[in-house]
Amino acid sequence: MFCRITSEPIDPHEAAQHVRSDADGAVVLFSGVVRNHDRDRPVVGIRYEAYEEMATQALRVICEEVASEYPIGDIAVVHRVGDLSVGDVSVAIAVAAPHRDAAYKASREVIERLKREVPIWKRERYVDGDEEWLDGTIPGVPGGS
Amino acid sequence: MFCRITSEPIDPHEAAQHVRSDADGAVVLFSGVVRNHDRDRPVVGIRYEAYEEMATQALRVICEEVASEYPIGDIAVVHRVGDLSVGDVSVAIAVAAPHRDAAYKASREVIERLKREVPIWKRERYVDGDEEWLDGTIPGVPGGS
Amino acid sequence: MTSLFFASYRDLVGAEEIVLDLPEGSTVSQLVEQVRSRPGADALPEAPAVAVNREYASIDTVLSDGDEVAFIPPVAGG
Amino acid sequence: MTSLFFASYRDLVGAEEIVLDLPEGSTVSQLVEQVRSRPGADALPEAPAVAVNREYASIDTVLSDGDEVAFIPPVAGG
Repeated sequence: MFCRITSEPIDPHEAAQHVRSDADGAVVLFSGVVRNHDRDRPVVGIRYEAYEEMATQALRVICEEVASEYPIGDIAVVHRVGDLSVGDVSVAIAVAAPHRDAAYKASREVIERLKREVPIWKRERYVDGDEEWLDGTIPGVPGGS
Repeated sequence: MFCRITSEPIDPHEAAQHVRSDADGAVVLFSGVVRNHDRDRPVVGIRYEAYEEMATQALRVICEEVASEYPIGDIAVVHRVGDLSVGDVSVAIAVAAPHRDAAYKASREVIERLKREVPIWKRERYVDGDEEWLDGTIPGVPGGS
Repeated sequence: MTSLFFASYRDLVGAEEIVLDLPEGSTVSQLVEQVRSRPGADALPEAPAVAVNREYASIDTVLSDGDEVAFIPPVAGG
Repeated sequence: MTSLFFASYRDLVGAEEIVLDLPEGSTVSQLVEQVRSRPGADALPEAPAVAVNREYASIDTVLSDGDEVAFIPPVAGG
């Protein structure tokens, strides 16, 4: 298991290397990439910010729980922070498993939970010079409504 | 769209490069890898064989149909033929899309259809020296039962 | 017309390719029958999946001179 | 105890970190009230998501000396 928040450029294929094993017949690699538009508004980049110590810990919990839920070999997740440009990879998730069904499902579960639970935020920069923090998801809190 | 049957080793990351575009925020890369066991029997390798001209054409049809079914940017599929060892990549499927949901679903659809429709066969080689053609799926044929 | 055999079917038939001359108007089904009459080849299914000119085709398809008929064992890519 | 502010909440509060001394037995809710009484910070929600010592915690959590209380805006990773 490999879970990191990093300010360095992400090479998704390194994440895939982390999970490779001769027992696994399927590897699903998801890359999130900064795209040049958001709901039709032209985007030049995104600044990602994280509560790093907590985010790393939250990623680890997600990976452990997903690994216990699906018959998979290993998971690696790397999320970038700092100023990213269009085309830069913001997150890479690699899952290896003996069979593809578990690899796809576990991969999807990790990215969905990451987006709902991990303390990371993004501020989009637009072509017109404007910037704004994007609306996110209120994380589930014990005892919360 | 990039669809190939190849006898050369596959680099999955090349497939991912084929589909990259600034408009796409999600890339899902599936790799099928020769694993060291099949239903508990130790495997040393797999020989893949294809009806190459037809397989290439069938892959292209699948990619076109999946691309018209889901809002995605691009798809690349490469399937290997010849003698593969444990750890070698047999197939790589890359899908880029503006949003992740379509990328995951299209990726899954391509691999499922590939396994049901494309004229490719595999012969497993076992540690004990035995070999056998693996049971496959009878492809759907027009007017067939 | 040319018949092609792959994987386990090639092993059964003992050939990758057989060229047969069938009368005008013959169907895939009749071609299969001819092929199955060869030694060893009777282990082929009576109605295997076939592709005519690289597209899956029904066993009732009428064949023309020069058609390429592939006998397709259950597929197992991926 | 130390309060941490990220992203849009940091912009509202105008600080990354505020150290406050609250009476023994105070809750997260009381800490939030204190913070919201600062100029500008009243734009924070009355019951924001918080993490105490890096785990999500309820607004009723009783705080101890040295706790790290992070105010967590709606998350948007990926």
